[in-house]
Amino acid sequence: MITILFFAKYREQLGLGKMNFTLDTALSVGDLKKRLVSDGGEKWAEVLLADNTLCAVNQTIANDSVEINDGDEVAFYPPVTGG
Amino acid sequence: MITILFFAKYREQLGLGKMNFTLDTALSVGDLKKRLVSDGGEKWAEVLLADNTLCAVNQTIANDSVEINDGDEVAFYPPVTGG
Amino acid sequence: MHSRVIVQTDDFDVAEECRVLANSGRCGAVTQFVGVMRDRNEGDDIAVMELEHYPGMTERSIEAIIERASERWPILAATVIHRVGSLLPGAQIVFVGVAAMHRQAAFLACEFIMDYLKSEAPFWKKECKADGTERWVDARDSDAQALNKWRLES
Amino acid sequence: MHSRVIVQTDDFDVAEECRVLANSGRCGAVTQFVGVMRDRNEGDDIAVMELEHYPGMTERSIEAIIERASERWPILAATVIHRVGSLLPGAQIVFVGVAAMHRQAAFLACEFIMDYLKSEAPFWKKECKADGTERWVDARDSDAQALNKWRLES
Repeated sequence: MITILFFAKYREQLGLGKMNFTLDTALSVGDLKKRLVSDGGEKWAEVLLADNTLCAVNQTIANDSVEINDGDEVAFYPPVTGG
Repeated sequence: MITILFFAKYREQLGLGKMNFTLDTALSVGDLKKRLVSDGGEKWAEVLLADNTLCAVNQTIANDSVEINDGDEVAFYPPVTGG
Repeated sequence: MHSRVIVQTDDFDVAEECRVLANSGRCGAVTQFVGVMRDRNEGDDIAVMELEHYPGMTERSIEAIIERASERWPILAATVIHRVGSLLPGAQIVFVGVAAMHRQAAFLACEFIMDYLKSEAPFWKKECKADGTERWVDARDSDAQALNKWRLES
Repeated sequence: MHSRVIVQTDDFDVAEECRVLANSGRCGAVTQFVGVMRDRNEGDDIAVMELEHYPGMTERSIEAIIERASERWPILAATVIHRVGSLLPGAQIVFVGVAAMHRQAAFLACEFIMDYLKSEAPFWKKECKADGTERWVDARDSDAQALNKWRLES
């Protein structure tokens, strides 16, 4: 099982800040996005397939090819605007 | 009459922070230095003729050619070291 | 090199942070940046700003930025404090302070940390306009461009 | 553009100065530099530092430096406080604070003012070493060189 987090605008768009997801097989970040979009539909595609969506695996920025392992924390978030 | 000020190391070297000087004729900064050195001797030459001695006339940096007028405030000081 | 990274809802005391930094051994220069909430953005009056962050990753990413700064310039200590939650116009949002023996390292490291914090640290701002509507603040191209000066020099 | 230039023997409160600067209309960024007295210089332990200035001209020259900074960058306010008299190691010597809408102007103007203050404002430091001997501090080449970056850009 992995934990998936959504922040800021994405949290509001999906109405969801945190979810658990059971890994039945090894997945890359790109694979995970496709799975979530195929399960969730249009609203999820808007969030996960946007050009500027960022992903972190275990709190480190990750691109689509990064492998996800059981127990990982995966986060999706829009470009940051702190400071 | 003009007022002449000396600061920091120069004040200590001359043992003098402030003096009055009567202008009998128009003088440039360079002329004034020569007059003070001819009146005061070696110790004054060391202060006034050093390469890095700075001069201000009425609180504005002045080179040797600047004209001094009656009532002016003239200051001689070493390179600054504030901050 | 000593670093402190804090994310909190409370305000911070710039004088106290300055004292801590100035006490770093052999410190001769402290440079500090404070980001302040403005009451207008993109032509609108802003009543409140909500700041959200990613607990854990935020602190890690700022620590990593400070570490990179300390590899480029001889700094003695760095402190970053970033507020989250609801902020009103005029509020202090972020503090970046750097102590060094000499001023140039302190200036460059402080600006470097602030520039990378803007582009990498996971914080997000939502503005509540005076008319009651809300909007998430968009990332600015100028913040991405601010990083170019550090790349060219390296 | 609002400027404040103060020469005083008393210490200053960085938090209070930051508050004043942050209150400048539309301020989004405050950059502050604090110079701190170090307990060693050129290999010697320093017990006390005496700071002398040229009353009147000091304030005028700093005002002129701030004016030049405000012609180069869009700044809202600048404060310079410089202490004189006897200072002990660890003491705050000088404060330069700049408020601007955006951070880059605040950083550049703050560093510019500090660099020119070092080279132009009539202050002089005398160090009293731990062994009781005194010496006037010499001007440093690195401070003169620090001005080059501003000349090249103009």
